Amino acid sequence: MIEIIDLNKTLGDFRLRNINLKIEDNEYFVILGPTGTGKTVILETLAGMYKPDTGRILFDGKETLHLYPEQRNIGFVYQDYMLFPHLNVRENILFGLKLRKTSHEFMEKKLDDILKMLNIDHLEKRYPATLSGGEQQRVSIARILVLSPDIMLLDEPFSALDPRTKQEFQSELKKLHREFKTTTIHITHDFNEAFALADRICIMNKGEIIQVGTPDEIIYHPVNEFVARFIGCDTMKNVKITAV
Amino acid sequence: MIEIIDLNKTLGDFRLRNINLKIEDNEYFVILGPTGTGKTVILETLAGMYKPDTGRILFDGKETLHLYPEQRNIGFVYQDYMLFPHLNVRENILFGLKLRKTSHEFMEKKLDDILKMLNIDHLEKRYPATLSGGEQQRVSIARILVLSPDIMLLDEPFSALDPRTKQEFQSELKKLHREFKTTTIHITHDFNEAFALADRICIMNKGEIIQVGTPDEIIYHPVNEFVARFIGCDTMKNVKITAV
Amino acid sequence: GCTGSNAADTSGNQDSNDSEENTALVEENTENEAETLIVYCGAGLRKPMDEIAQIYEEKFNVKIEYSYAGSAQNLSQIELMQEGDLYVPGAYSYYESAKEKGFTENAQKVVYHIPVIAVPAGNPANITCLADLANPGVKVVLGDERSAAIGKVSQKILEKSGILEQVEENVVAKDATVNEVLVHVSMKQADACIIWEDNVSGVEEVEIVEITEENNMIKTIPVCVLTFSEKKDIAGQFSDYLVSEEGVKIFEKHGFKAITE
Amino acid sequence: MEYNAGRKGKYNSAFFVRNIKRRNLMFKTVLSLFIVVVLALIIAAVSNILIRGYVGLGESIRSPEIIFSLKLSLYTSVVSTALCIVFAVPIAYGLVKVNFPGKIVANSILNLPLSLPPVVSGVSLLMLFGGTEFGRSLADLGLKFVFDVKGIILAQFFVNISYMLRIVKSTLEDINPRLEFVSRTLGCTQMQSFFKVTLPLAKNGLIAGIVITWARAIGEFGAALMLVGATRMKTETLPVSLFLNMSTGDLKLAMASASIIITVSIVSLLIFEIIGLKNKSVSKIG
Amino acid sequence: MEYNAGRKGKYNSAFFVRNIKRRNLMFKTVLSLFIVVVLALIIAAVSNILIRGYVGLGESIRSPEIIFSLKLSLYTSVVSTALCIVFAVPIAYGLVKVNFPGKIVANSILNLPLSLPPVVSGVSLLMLFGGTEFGRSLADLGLKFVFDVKGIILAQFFVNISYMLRIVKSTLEDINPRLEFVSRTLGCTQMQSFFKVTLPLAKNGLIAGIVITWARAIGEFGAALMLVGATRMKTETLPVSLFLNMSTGDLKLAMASASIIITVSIVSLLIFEIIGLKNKSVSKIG
Ligand SMILES: Nc1ncnc2c1ncn2[C@@H]1O[C@H](COP(=O)(O)OP(=O)(O)OP(=O)(O)O)[C@@H](O)[C@H]1O
Ligand SMILES: Nc1ncnc2c1ncn2[C@@H]1O[C@H](COP(=O)(O)OP(=O)(O)OP(=O)(O)O)[C@@H](O)[C@H]1O
Ligand code: MOO
Ligand SMILES: [Mg+2]
Ligand SMILES: [Mg+2]
Repeated sequence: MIEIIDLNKTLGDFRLRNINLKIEDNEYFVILGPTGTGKTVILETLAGMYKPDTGRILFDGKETLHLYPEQRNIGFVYQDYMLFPHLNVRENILFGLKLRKTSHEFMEKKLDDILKMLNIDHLEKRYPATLSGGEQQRVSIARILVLSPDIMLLDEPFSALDPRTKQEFQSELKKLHREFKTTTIHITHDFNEAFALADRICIMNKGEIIQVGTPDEIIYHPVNEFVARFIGCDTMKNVKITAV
Repeated sequence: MIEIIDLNKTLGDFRLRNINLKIEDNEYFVILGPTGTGKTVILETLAGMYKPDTGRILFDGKETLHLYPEQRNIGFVYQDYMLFPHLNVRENILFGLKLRKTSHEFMEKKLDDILKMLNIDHLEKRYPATLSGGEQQRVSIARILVLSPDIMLLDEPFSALDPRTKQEFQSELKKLHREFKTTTIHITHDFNEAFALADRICIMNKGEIIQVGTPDEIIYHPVNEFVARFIGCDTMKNVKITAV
Repeated sequence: GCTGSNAADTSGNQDSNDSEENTALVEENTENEAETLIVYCGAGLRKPMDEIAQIYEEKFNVKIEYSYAGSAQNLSQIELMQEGDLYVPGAYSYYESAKEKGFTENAQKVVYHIPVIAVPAGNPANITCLADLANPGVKVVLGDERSAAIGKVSQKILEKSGILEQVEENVVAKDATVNEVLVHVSMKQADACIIWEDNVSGVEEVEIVEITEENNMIKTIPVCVLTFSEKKDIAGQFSDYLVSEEGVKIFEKHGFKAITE
Repeated sequence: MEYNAGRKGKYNSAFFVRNIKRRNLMFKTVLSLFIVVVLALIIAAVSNILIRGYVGLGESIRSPEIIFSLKLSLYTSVVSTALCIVFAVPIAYGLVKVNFPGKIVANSILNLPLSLPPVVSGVSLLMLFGGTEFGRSLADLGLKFVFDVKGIILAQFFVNISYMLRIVKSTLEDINPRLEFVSRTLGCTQMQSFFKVTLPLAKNGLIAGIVITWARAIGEFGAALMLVGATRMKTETLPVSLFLNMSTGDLKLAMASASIIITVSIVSLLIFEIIGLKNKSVSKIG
Repeated sequence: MEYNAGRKGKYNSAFFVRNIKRRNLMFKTVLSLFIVVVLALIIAAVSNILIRGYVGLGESIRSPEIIFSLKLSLYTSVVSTALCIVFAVPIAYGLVKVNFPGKIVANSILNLPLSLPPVVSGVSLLMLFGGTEFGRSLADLGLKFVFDVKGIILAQFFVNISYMLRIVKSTLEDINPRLEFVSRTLGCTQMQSFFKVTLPLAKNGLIAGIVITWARAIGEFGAALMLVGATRMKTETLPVSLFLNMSTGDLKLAMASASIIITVSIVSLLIFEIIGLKNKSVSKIG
């Protein structure tokens, strides 16, 4: 379980304000919000990039303040991929596994599965600088999937994919989640995606949490006008269909 | 008018094959296609980053082979923003105008308008490294809008924006296009976006053009199964509604 | 122990001398525009030469520009440049090399350059004469015999006394110029060395142990006008001044010995 | 499929956590150790000079000779550093961005002065500008390097240009070419793009290059000595005066000059450091 | 609103096009000019040495003294360069990534040896390791630097460490800290992240640093001369032997040694250049 208690973090003019969140084990948690509201900052704080100014973050009840990023067993997919430019696709994906002293066969098997699942087996020897946006994004996802981390932090993981590919991966991800129940926090702008995947959704605005609830709660009982307007756009009609 | 005639370009294993396109003045032209099909490569070739292996590119009937990028009067919005990290938002946006010796008042006025239109007036003094994904994307759009180029090349210009903001900008862009009739080539993964904006749509796959036509033609007369399947996903139902 | 060895060999002690002393008074240069002389000069002679240049310019309105370097390095410079007016190296033998290469025709003798033994203050190895350098366990630094004038002289002196081999065994290092020799001894890295007497003037960290006249090989500092010089008369006047009583006095002030024959 | 390698808690076990803590701590300790060792070495070595030098400093700093050489050193080092920038930056750009036949060879030749001992550089310049027809014609045109202050600048330039070049080159290689391309679509000519994008992005490397070049120029004397001699109050830079004092056995005076050089460079390097930091705080993430 | 500044065709007018063409051409011409000038200067200067040197080369290359000094030079320069890497890399990392009080001062001190003339560095090392209790105790422990080959390495290290540091530092500053962070979320300790991400990304800067350091080490003699003397067949590196020959006035022999140094460094720099290019073609865009 992830508990965020009274978290405050100031970065320049921006401030995350009084964030309180409880994310259950195995939950698929989606964060929605306009651009620049602090979604990425929350994930980075969870992962250990920033120290909170005040407030606490607990993983399974344990204080994380003094845990290094590598002790949190988190998988992070960055909005802009952040592949290692000096490593090819294969090396990028195996980066984490190699640190974990797994057997060679296991590693190869896993790599193979993931490459196939994400349709990037032909890119194995390529370097990130030569990949298209969507290709980079898939490598970035593969890099954490091979590790089966305790917690997955996905920052707009499908933004560079075309709808077909996106849908494929969404269902794949859903399947994986059902199977392994990895706690997942997923940032997206795509309502379809949010409502298709989420156990619960969190709506943020200007550094604050506005509402947390199941997709149905959000749709049928928005707490205020902002939420209603934010999700109440044209796509909504469509959303209701897909979400239920 | 932009004419692309028998264009071929090989990059590593990838190859753009026999691209033939004619884009009319004032047209809003959208390119759709799975990830890694060469959409970005086409734009970069048009802008003068790559020399074609064979084939010609004509702007208004004039050969462009020997035109430098700065002679093509093109505005390019990159998928991953490519803001100048050493300049703040204001300097990034004014970069092109300053080269053009416009009057100070004109520049300030224009900057103001654009900042307001894109909702980034509070970011004027910030540096790209501190901006969120969506904020960077908007600065990148602003940087070319102030120039009113002959041709706008937009590579997934709204991918990092939330749907509300995206929709706002779509209609804003449409309005601008109606007013100034800038020839625009726009890459997107979002069918809504494509069908909302496009005069014509081009569907690509694996380095080749599969079909070019008006949104209606594409929807009702897909030339082959690939096109049908590619656009025939769930969102289609929705698309028809918005597009017409 | 110390024993006076070979009998004095006067011709060997000093560099051969084939020019007459010329002490004729130099006439004042009356032109307004100062003439300039380029003088290649052994770096070890800097103090007296700088002082002389200052006085000379005031008196005769002739500017002296030095190119200080090791005497042999000067020779390379002369060879490459093929210009300049005078050459004042640290030992007479350099004049001979210069003459051989056709850079000059004759020289005047200025002052003696006298090799001495130098030991760190307090004389830790208790060196009292040349032969003590051969005592077992004494740490000796010498100049390199190829590059430093002092190196060549030391070798000859030791050879003449017949202790070269024993001393070589005591040598902890050879140095490229006399500077390093001095620094090494003044920092107590060695018990003794052979350097020029004038090197030691004003240095508190070292003491002098004189080499007896019969063991020593006293060198002479020459001044010679270069064949490329386009102002041979003015150059000659400066050369004359150096060997004049006035010039020699300045050298003496800085620890050099006047020619005494 | 076995996606459950390393399931929950496995890497979070107490042992694992403690182990990582220890290793990160060790890493920091090792870092500090390295810094302390080298700092101590430099401080110990340099303070020896300062202690001896400051005795004679008061006296020597007032002597017109030292003041002259200090000025000359500052003047020549600043001019030669500026020249190095002016040449190294476009050359580095050309070597990185433009392909031409013989580039590898050109590259190695441009690196050559790196490994030449300064005296040799001096001799070779002397041969070129003193002993050849070419040098004499230049001198007739007023470009006299031998025995002239211009020669000091030339010597410093020759000895330093390769450093500047190497450093700037390695920095330019790390700049994303797409950023330059974007600037060109915005209307920059190649040159404008170079000045407005490439150069500012190479700032860190440029600063490093300037610091190194300038500091070397302040300390250089082997090459200049050969080319221009060491005339009192004319071509006597600080290190030359130091060298001369050294060869007259005047260690104290030499250490005084050395102390001045050290002081000058500490002060300038500090200023550079502070300027560098200021620039950084503007353009980097907190 | 006036969005029509610079509407269609305005910047595409024939004049504008020709103007840009001319300016880009000019830019390329200026670039080439700069390269040609410096190349010519270096080639002219160095070939003077080679022409004189190759006459005596055949003879001198066979002399045991030259062979000895060649070997000694290669040995000491490689060892000291390796030491510089070992120290400079972690120190640079510490200076860039870790904040500690007094960092600016530490930085300036670490830059100090840059501007010390080599002779002064040599004297200060001599004072430290020869003249102090500390040096004597080290010598008793077998770490004798004065008059010893170890001293050559020490001198080269002291004279070069700041170069390496500056260059590596400026490279590290340009690396995106988020990449390191990502590697840590993937399980790297700070040290692993350093070795697996930071260091490989700093490759260009490291190569520049190694080339500069090694080339300098091959050419250095001023500091070593002070610390270890110039004893034949014992502490005689190539540049020392060159200096000795030079001061014998034996220009021919000196130029022969210089030619050997030049040849050795041309060859090694070429090899470096080729290795560098190979690495690049793998990891950069075509
Ligand atoms: N280092 C920093 N200094 C100043 N402001 C910062 C810094 N980092 C982030 N910010 C600001 O914090 C706000 C939140 O940023 P964040 O990246 O979390 O947005 P986001 O919700 O992820 O938006 P998007 O959907 O556009 O990615 C933004 O306004 C951003 O400009
Ligand atoms: N320099 C290069 N070397 C080798 N392959 C390259 C290079 N540049 C691009 N490619 C390949 O060309 C193909 C097309 O790339 P492009 O970036 O145009 O894709 P895209 O259609 O824009 O995809 P996306 O929607 O994911 O951005 C990709 O498979 C990519 O890996
Ligand atoms: O000036 Mo000298 O040649 O070192 O005696
Ligand atoms: Mg974000
Ligand atoms: Mg793309």
